[in-house]
Amino acid sequence: MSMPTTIPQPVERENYLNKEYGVWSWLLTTDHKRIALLYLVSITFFFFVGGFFALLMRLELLTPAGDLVQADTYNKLFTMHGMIMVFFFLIPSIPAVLGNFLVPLMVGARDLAFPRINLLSWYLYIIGGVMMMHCMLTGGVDTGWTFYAPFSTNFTNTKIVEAGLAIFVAGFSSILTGLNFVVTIHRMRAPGMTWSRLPLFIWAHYATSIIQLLGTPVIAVTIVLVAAERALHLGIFDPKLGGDPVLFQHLFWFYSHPAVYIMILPAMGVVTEIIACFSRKRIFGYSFVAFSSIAIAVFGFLVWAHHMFVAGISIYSALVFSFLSYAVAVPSAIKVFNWTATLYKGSIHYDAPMLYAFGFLGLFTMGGLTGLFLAALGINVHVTDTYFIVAHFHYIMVGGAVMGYLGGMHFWWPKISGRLYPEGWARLAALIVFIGFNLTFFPQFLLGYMGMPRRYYDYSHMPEFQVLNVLSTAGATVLGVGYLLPMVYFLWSMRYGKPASDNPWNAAGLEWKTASPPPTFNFDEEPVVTWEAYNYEELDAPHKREVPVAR
Amino acid sequence: MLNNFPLWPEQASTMAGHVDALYIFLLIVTGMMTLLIFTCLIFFAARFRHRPGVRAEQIEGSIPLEITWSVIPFIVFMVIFVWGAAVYFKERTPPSGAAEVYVVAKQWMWKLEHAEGQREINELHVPVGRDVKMIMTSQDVIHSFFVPAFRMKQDVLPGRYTVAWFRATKPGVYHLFCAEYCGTQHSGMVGSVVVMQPAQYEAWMNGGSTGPLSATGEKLFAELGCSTCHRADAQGRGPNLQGVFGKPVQLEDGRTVTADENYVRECILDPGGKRVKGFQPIMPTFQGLVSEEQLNALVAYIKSISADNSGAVGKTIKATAGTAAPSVQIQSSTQPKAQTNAQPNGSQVQ
Amino acid sequence: MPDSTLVGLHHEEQHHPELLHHFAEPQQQRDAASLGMWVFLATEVMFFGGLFCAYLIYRRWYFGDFGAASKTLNATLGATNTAVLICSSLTVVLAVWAAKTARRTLLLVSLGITLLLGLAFLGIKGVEYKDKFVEHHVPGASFSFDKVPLPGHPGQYANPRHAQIFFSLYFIMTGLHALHMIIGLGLFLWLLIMAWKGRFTPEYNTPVEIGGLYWHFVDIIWIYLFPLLYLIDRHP
Amino acid sequence: MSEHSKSSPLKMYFGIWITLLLCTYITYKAAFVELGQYNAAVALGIATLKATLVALFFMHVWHASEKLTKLVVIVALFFLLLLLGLSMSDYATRLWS
Ligand code: HEA
Ligand code: HEA
Ligand code: HEC
Ligand code: CUA
Ligand SMILES: [Cu+2]
Repeated sequence: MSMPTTIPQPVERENYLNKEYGVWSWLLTTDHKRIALLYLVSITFFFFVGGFFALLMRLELLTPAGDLVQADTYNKLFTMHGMIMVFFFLIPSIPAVLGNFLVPLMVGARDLAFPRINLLSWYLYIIGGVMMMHCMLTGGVDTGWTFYAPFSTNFTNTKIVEAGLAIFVAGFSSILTGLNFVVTIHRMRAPGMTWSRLPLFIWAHYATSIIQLLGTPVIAVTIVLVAAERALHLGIFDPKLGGDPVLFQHLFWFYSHPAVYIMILPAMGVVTEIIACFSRKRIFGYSFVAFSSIAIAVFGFLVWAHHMFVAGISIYSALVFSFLSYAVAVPSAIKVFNWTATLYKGSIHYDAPMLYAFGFLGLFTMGGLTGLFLAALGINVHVTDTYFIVAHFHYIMVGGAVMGYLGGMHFWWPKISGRLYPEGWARLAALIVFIGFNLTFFPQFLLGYMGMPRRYYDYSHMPEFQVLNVLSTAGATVLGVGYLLPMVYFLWSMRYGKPASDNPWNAAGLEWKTASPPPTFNFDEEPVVTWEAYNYEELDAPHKREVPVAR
Repeated sequence: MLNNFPLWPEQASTMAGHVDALYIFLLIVTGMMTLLIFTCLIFFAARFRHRPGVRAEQIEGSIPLEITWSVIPFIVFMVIFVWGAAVYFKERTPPSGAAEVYVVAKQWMWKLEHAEGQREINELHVPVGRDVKMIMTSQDVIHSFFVPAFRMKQDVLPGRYTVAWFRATKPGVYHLFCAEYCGTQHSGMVGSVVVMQPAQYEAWMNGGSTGPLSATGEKLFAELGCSTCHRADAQGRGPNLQGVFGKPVQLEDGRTVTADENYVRECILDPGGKRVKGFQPIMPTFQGLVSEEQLNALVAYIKSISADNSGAVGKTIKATAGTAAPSVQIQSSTQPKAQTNAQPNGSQVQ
Repeated sequence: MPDSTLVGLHHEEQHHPELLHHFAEPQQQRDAASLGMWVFLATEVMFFGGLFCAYLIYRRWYFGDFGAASKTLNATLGATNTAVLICSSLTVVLAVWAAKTARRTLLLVSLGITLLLGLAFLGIKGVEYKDKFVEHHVPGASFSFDKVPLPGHPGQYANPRHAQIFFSLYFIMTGLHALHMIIGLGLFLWLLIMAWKGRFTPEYNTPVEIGGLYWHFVDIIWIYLFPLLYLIDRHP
Repeated sequence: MSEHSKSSPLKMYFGIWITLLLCTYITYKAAFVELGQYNAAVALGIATLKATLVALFFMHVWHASEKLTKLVVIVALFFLLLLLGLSMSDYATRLWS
């Protein structure tokens, strides 16, 4: 945890990194920027844990027979992979790291509205994470990340209650982050920073916060019900006692569908900033992009039962949910078209963040369009619970959200660390990730339509699935390398990277108007905003980049 | 044509064509969309790459464009939605007169029982060209009955029946998967559906049976004492069950429900829940006293005594041979031969 | 729980009663705190919303059994508890007013009575729980609900399994409500101590105000729990 | 919150309090009267009335607070109704055929 404190600071200017040293100055900090770094370290840890499980799964699936791990182990692997990646990596990733760092900077505030709650939120996350790790090391859980009853309540003998509690606690961390953002965006904007001047990153986080606030409590209480049913033998979901296991699915997806927009909306916000900066343009259709974020957040709550089309719900209800699923796709379409239109007549630079943004555009579009397949009732019946689903959501979550996250990390790295990352390596990594990604997950679409069910550790009855699985596993290793690279050169650049100027990209946005890294209270004097967002006509192209290309 | 394409699942049911048609339509539409977007991206990226001295042109946005690219996708979405819904309703409404197979799923096997009484494990034999309706329930957790070649999938829930149907079009052996995660051996809960020519099927059928399921049910009906109350002469303390199935039933609380499989099941397990108008609530609950298989037999029996004058009710495969699939002829005696070696779970192999 | 963190926030405020470093002016700070509380209450609505959802579905399915089970609750105690909470809401609103108008005695007395009423609520709830325990109406191995007549259907008995669902929901819903009460009591005890020390002034009383919001919210939840759980099918 | 109403609000507070107690009494009594399906409607109607009174007057949504507070309340209720309504839509139509 004390890792970032070891960065030597050749720049004498006092900033949030060099103001104080020592473990406690980090663990008890209320500075949103330091908390963001605490989150960065912790979610990176969980990402690699989750990724490690993914690699083990892919290795198991290399051959049809179940030869590397036992069935039990495999079931725990995908469960822990799903839970960790969703609840401990992707949901906190952009909001808690980049959002935490940037929301106050972008709205021109000195900190988030409730700095202590912000710190508490990190501690809750860590408590949840430690419980999750403990649960994992002492046996794990084997229900899949979806916890379906009655398997989870009455049949499995793994540590459901503990895992549930871990997610419950992490959920509160997420709620508190959302609460802080909403209040900050409403109450802490700098003079002149009207709603229509907010960066779209802020709009995206505002929409995300709505979901965090209104969705998360429902999964919290659902987990309480599962834990109570399990521990106290109550009858709520157990059909033997007259309960309805499908009710569990309703409650679970009421959160977990909107949760997928918690994962994608912030990435959309990041990509919007990057596209504007690297095509040196105001974003096309600002207000449409802004309101489509809100629309996604609201409509996102209306579609949850599209995960339950074959679960035994009423077919009329299925009809409604299918229709609504298409309604939520419209605002996503609006965003994609506006991003594309922004490039038109731009002056486009191909720095690493932009490469990631391009990757995001392509992969999110593909993932989203396959979502349309799933929302079509007739097709869903065939492909649900197959690898088609696995491919769909990895395209959006890994291809979309993680790409967006990496793009954002590169874009704001100079601001966060005060150093430049090595541009050449970064472009290479972006390329490797893109190639590895497609190699891993494209074959899974084919597998899925051919009928390979998900959560199978052994497909020896259907050896015809092997070729595609081998491709996928090969891709996963490439992908792993692609993810390790940024990790390495970011660390490297903290010591050896060239010092960054305050605004190395010549980007618009308040965060670039303060020092890199920013001082503890963000701005030396309170900013007063008199210009519109994305005023790129007033900004020159990035200075002849003095970014060293590592050779 | 598609069946020779190695990356395409086999088409072996009437639904497969419908699903694939929609899928191909979607592939084309989304393919075109992808192409359009990628072309724009690449073209813009190349055409408008940064050149020294050339500045970006600031464009605010355009309401007509925004409307265009919200409304057109929405219209396309609606086409997909309606088409998808149409296919789904076909998938979800079993045709009347389908042959019936009772499925009991448990960790980690499929137990299947034909209305004629054949029992199988992890293997289902059906004739080509016949509508088959699966009446499914689970003994423990949620499973899902998935036959990719039929493009058919339905979750199987504990505590109630779910229904699915198919009509096989091509003889062969097809994968049967459990698609809903159900515990350790989820991936071992696989089997096959054997689609046979009618004549072969007939031979297989005669291979062994304990008699039709409804006969088992009839026996149970007497053994469990149902017949003491439910008598055929309307003299019993309970309603006469003849002709009840498939008909609307007037309930005590004023509602009217259709007597389907789930209704009968509920009547047996939870007689207090939906009470028939005009009767005393004296029927005891059989919860815990009958197994899922026995329940199926009872349901099949109650169905069979309603079958004579109602075309809407499922019949045994033989009884429907003429009506459901005129193109297929099956000659057989109406009574399957009773076999002595009928183990309850011996799966039958040709 | 977030509630305790709001407490943390107040700590900060005491050390610099005027203003926290990152706010521009006291009004901004007050507005932020109040908005924060309201937003938090919105999440609480959804938290209980999941329970209400489950409750409504089962109540619709098993109306008779739920009615029978509901009849075994003590509606008089339930009504008394409702009245107790309503009285405490009055004292809370008085406390807020007293803090704003610098009426120290009224503030202390109101906070004190609120605490007492809260305790009384929990006490009565405890009595009810005890009764349920004695009657074997607590779900689990010793649960028994044999031969309980169905309301409105002479000669018929409720299905014990469905009644058990009612009691499961009853205990979870009232239990979580009671947990909120306990947190509220802690909050108000702290407010009482601060008020005793004279921390609250007409300029600075946000903690009393947002503590009050929380208390009223918990009251509203009970206002719904009472008819839903106790009064399903009471008439003879 | 910065309410500067000149007259003391005490009268109103006590008035609301009495109303709430009365309502409680009425629900309690009404539950024992046979009203058929209206029993539930009456009970929930009164509960909603009470909750509204508490929110509007004790929590000051009516008077002092600004639009944003009202918005938060409305949004919370809206999403609650979505949860209840859309899940009921499944249960209410399961038996259709
Ligand atoms: C970040 C995560 C994320 C996102 C954003 C989405 C977005 C969407 N998802 Fe996805 N989804 C998941 C993550 C995500 N999903 C996960 C994790 C699961 C599985 C969970 C599990 O079971 O474990 C899942 C499962 C899932 C299912 C259930 C499958 C099943 O189990 O049976 C469905 C069904 O409708 C679905 C649909 C959609 C749709 C319609 C969208 C839409 O929002 C997509 C909208 C975007 C576009 C449509 C692309 C851009 C639009 C255009 C370019 C317009 C032009 C197009 C035309 C004119 C055709 N998803
Ligand atoms: C944010 C979410 C997220 C992310 C980022 C990922 C990332 C990946 N996922 Fe995951 N996945 C899910 C969310 C996610 N997944 C979910 C929700 C499920 C469903 C679970 C369920 O069914 O319940 C799932 C399920 C799932 C399956 C299906 C399992 C099954 O149904 O049987 C597979 C199979 O290929 C898979 C693969 C991968 C791969 C290869 C990656 C790769 O992108 C990972 C790449 C990263 C690395 C490879 C790490 C690099 C690290 C190293 C190289 C270091 C090596 C290790 C040490 C130092 C110890 N995932
Ligand atoms: C003690 C008498 C009694 C016995 C034994 C009994 N029943 Fe009943 N049954 C009734 C009565 C009375 C009703 C009508 C009231 C009701 O629905 O509860 C009924 C209703 C039914 C119905 C619904 C009939 C309709 O018209 O919709 C079915 C189906 C049924 N019973 C099946 C069975 C089966 C199967 C068994 C044996 C396993 C059985 N019953 C044993 C008395 C009995
Ligand atoms: Cu049975 Cu999976
Ligand atoms: Cu979804």
